[in-house]
Amino acid sequence: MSGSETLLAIDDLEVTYGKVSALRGVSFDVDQGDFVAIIGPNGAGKSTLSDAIAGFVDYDGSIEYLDEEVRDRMVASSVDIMRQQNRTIGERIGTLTDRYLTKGARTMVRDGLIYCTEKRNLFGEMSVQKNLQLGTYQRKGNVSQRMDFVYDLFPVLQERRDQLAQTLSGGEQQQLAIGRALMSNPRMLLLDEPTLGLSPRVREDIANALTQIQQDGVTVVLCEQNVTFAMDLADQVYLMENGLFARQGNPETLRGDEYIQSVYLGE
Amino acid sequence: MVDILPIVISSIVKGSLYALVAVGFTLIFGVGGVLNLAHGATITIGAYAAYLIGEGYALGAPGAIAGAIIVPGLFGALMYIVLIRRVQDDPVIVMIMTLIASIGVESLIGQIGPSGQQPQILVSGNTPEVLGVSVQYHELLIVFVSLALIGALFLYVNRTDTGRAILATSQDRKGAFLVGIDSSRINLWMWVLASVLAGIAGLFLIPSEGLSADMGLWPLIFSFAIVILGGLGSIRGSVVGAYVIGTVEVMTTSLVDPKLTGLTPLLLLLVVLFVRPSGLFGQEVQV
Amino acid sequence: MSNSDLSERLDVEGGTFRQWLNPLNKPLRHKIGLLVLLLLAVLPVALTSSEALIFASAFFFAMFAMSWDLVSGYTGQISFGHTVFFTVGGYSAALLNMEMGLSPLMTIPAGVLVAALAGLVIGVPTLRLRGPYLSLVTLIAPLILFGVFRYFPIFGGESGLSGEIDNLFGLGFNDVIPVYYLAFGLFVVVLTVLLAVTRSDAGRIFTAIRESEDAVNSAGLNPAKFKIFAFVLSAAIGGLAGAAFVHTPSASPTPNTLLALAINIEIIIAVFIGGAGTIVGAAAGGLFFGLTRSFLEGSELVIPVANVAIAEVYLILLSVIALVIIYALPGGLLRGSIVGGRRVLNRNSDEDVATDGGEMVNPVAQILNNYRDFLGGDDDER
Amino acid sequence: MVAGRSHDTNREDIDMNDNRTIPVDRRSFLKATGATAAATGLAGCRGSSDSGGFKVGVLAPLSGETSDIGQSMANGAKLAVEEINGEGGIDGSDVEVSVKDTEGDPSTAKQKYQQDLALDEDVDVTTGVFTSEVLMSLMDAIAENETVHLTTGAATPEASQLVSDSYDKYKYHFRTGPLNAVQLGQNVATFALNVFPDIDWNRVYLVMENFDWTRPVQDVIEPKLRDSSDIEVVGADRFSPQQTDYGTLYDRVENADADAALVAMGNTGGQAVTSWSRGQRPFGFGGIHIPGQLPSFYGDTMGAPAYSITQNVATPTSELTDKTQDFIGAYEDKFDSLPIYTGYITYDALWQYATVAGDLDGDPGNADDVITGLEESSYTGAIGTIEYHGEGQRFAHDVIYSQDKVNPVFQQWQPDGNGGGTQEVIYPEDFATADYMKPNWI
Repeated sequence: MSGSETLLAIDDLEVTYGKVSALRGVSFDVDQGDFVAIIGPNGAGKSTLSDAIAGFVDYDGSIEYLDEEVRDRMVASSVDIMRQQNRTIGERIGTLTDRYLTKGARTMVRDGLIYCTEKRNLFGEMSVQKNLQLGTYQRKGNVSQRMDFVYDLFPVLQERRDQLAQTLSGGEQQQLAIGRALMSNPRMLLLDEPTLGLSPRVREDIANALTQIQQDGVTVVLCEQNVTFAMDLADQVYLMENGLFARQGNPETLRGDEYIQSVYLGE
Repeated sequence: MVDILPIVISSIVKGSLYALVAVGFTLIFGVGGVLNLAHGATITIGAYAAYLIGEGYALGAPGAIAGAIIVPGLFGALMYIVLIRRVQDDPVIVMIMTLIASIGVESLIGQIGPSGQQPQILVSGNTPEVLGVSVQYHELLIVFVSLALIGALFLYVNRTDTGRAILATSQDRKGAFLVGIDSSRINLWMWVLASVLAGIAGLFLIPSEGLSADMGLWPLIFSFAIVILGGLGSIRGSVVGAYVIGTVEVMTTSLVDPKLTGLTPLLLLLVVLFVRPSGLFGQEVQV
Repeated sequence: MSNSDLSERLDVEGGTFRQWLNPLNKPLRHKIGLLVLLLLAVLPVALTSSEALIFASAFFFAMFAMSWDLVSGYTGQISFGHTVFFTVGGYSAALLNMEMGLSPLMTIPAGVLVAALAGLVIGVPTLRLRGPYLSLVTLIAPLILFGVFRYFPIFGGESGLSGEIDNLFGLGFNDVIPVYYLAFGLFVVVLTVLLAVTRSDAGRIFTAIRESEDAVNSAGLNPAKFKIFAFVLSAAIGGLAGAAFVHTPSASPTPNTLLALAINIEIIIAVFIGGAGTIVGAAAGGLFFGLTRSFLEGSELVIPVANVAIAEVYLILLSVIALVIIYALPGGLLRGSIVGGRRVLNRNSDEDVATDGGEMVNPVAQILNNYRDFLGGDDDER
Repeated sequence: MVAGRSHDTNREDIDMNDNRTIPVDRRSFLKATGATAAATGLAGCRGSSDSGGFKVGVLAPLSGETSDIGQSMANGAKLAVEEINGEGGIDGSDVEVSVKDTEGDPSTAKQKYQQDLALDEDVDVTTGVFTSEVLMSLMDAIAENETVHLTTGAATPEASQLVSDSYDKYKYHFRTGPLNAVQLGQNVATFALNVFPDIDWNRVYLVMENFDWTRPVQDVIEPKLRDSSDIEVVGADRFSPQQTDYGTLYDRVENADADAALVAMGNTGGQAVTSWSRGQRPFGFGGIHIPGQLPSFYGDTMGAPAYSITQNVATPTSELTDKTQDFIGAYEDKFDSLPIYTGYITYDALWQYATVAGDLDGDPGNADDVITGLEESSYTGAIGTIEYHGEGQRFAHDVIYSQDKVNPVFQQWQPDGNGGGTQEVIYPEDFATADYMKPNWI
């Protein structure tokens, strides 16, 4: 890690859902221009980590993006909404708070932290083009130029520009999700499982796109089950197991790690 | 023997009026995922505001129109900010809250407001006869304004940034967060917009129904039938549903028995609910 | 409750049957509960005739509230149309009495039966629906019933049934004391039955359904069955209250007394004031609401600035109270006072601190635990 | 009325035949609940305020849509009581009046009657009551309270039916007005047969609000008109008082090619007549239309009832008896408004009661004596000469309808050319002030 600016600083991060601890004390930093990958098996806590960084989950410890605590501009706590269903009416009212109403979503996007969720959260009943347009909702700029950039990156989106998002294939949807994120002109792109269920062909397209994005100066944090895919792209890799980092280092070092070789690289 | 033309005209007038109410009702559901049971009370508020400002302060039609827009709009904003925002993620609590609020508002108006007044607040008189039928100018106005407002709404939602943000929020709230749309702002705006539409409906109800605290109740109930029929959250479905329900209602009362008023739309609603809960026009939010 | 159940409870209590029977051994809030019931039992001494009638009506209102709480407070299926069951019970009883001359002792059970049937008819298809759809159906059920009333002259339309209805045991409004005890007796019976059910295994399953239907499913139980049971039982009890109510001197089988949406809202407000999902809270909230309403309605006070008589805006006042309580004291007054009372007590003694101190995880489970043996308490005080 | 009193001595027997078996059950019930002591304790609290004066209870809707009608009842009662006290009260003691708001709701009315008037205030006579439903909910309570009640605003013949069928139980009920619904129907039918052919109302469509009181009206009118060779009944609808779309209702009338809608409407009438005149429907509108009876209605609705016809007890310019104009004048002086029909009737009812109670040989506090007195009384008040049908007659204790006793008028609202309107009597001819005017759009 060079001496460049620290974009994201995470310190002793803990997240619990009821009695279950999803993250149990995670610390790491991401500097401007880094490509960081968080790898690990399903259920290790990667999605929770990305949700926490994006402000969707309440947490203990500290997450600072651009020196500002994420907690102070939470977007929403979807976990709490889920939990509501288990409660009596009285409790339900008591625990719902203003938290869901903060201006978090606006400021987060304005500051360039753009999140691509595992579920993609596209606007299914809108055309590809409109989905992309909405990407510029907070961060305007030269829309057509950005659109051309995205279409260059993912030519298939241009072919399908007038199709409804929900009619796209899984791979196309993933490209659209990344494309929409890029429309927001991200400073840091946070991706959760972008290759899940995709064909090798599409994976390759996405890999190329991510490489180019990083070259353009965008910081990338990638949470990924596909270890090979992540290691090929990242400068710095963290292996997460049971809510903790089990290994960390650059890809070369980790490829040599016996544990990673036997469990994740199948060698 | 039965003259079909008056029935058709009545159906269109009813449908136009219901559409104003139902579209607002469905907007709030589509975007916020909650049913606003105080929507009927908003209609009443619009009517009383129009009457009190228009007639009471002798500001005439402009005053009445301003009253029917501003006061319900403020009420909608207040409802959302004070009462709903904190509980908006729990649809059942929202139903309870809005129901309590509507009862409170209606009983307050019933106590302190006038009742029974039925002035021709905007226009009066009838058109000349065409094909042996003459229509009240007031009814023409309802149809015209309703179509214009709903048309404008379609354009607004499809052509503007905020409109697209509304659609985005209704289709995927988390997705909207991801592109930086502040859903509570959008929700607030929806409550205001829907309340204004309801207020205008209230204004139109004055000459035909007269002022009463519960004048918004039946339009609200018809809205249930309309939005279930059209698919909760679908604006287009609500508009079509409004004309369908308006026609069904008019047909029942004019051709079968006036005593059945209100019953057929409800029965229709039950059937749709049990057979195809997502409504006749698909399920999730769309224009 | 069977004997084995009882002895199990006794074991849990860790004492003998005699000790268990002794009200002095009960936790403080049970003692307070018993004391309140005892007070209500001797209260007529201090009441004027019209006040006694007001209390009688309040008892019936509390019964409505408790029946709503069983379904909506416990299983979480919010019903906006519970008035249907009071109406079906009340109208059935009244019509059987007026048209066929059956005595109230026959018509009341018949009303209960018809109401239970209505619960089945509405409950079975409705429980398939979820979220707003379910609530919408319960919201329009009374409207449809009202439409039916308007269409068929036998139901008397908007203004309900009028004419001669026999009073239960022939008690007219001059017999205020017996009427009071009649209502009080029914109130205690309904309270006892509902407490017994909700504190039984079935009650725990109701709660479990609210928490996770899948969990109940995976335990090999059919949640639908329990939901329907709760719905039908609640309908039957609502029907009982409605049927008995029309046979008392101060009620009439009219939509305004039984069916109006406002009544259901009043019930919701009352239960929220008392505390939802506890039955006892519904009973207390119902009594409080019924009495306050009568008090405010009879009050000559005028709100100064608006120059509106309090009597005319009671519903607004009570809905504001309810909204404030919902936000400020979400568990309702009952739970609030128990928690508050415990806090005060804990300051003075070490008892219970270990179990209660700072434990905010699940107050309901806590209350449930605390009330689990209330059934015995009720047997006791009768 | 000796019969009444002798029945009274047999009360116990009658109660036993009645299907209420009070004595046995009450005792066992009290025993079962262990409340005997409490009951005795309470006895001291009952039988409240008999301070010597007379107390009149008035039950009237003072809030809601029909509050005008209720207010006029209350005013009529207050005016009567003031005058009665001015002339020395009843038997030398002053009369007090206590007005209770029924909110137009049967169960509220019942509660107010039982809790407030009967139990708390122990009134000597009650009056008022608007709508048949409210009255019917009170009949049992009136019987149980054994206190004279003079109805002044409900028309259902079911009430007098009860008095006829179980005289000893329900004899406390009198109806000073309006006519009961059957008589109302006869009255309208007479009007129709005499007047409709002259004003070209040959095809009529019956439009009745779906409340109890309009059933007998319709049942009387419909056959009579169908029997007539001059008038054809081309349709009949009962509409729901709530949420009716009058537009489609009138489409039905229009489709039947009717000359007129013959209506019976209570509180729904306001919207109905507005819809008719604003829609400029090509047919006449008349019958029993309660809002149209209100002198202020034309002004309040900016002329909505223009050209509509309604039966009425009296109009502001009527001179039915010597007292009519005196009453209207005194009322206007005191309340700054004109009386509505319920005001006339309530005023007359209380004056008749005071006259009877004051002239009584027996105890004016004794209900049986007062009942006998009322049955024998013939009192000429503001609305005519009030006499009651006696025991054993079909309409026991209802006011007698006849040309020389109580005979309503039919009025038409006619524009006065200055934006206002007047209530002109068009029938019966003795009292007529104008001829029928056709709506100017027909």
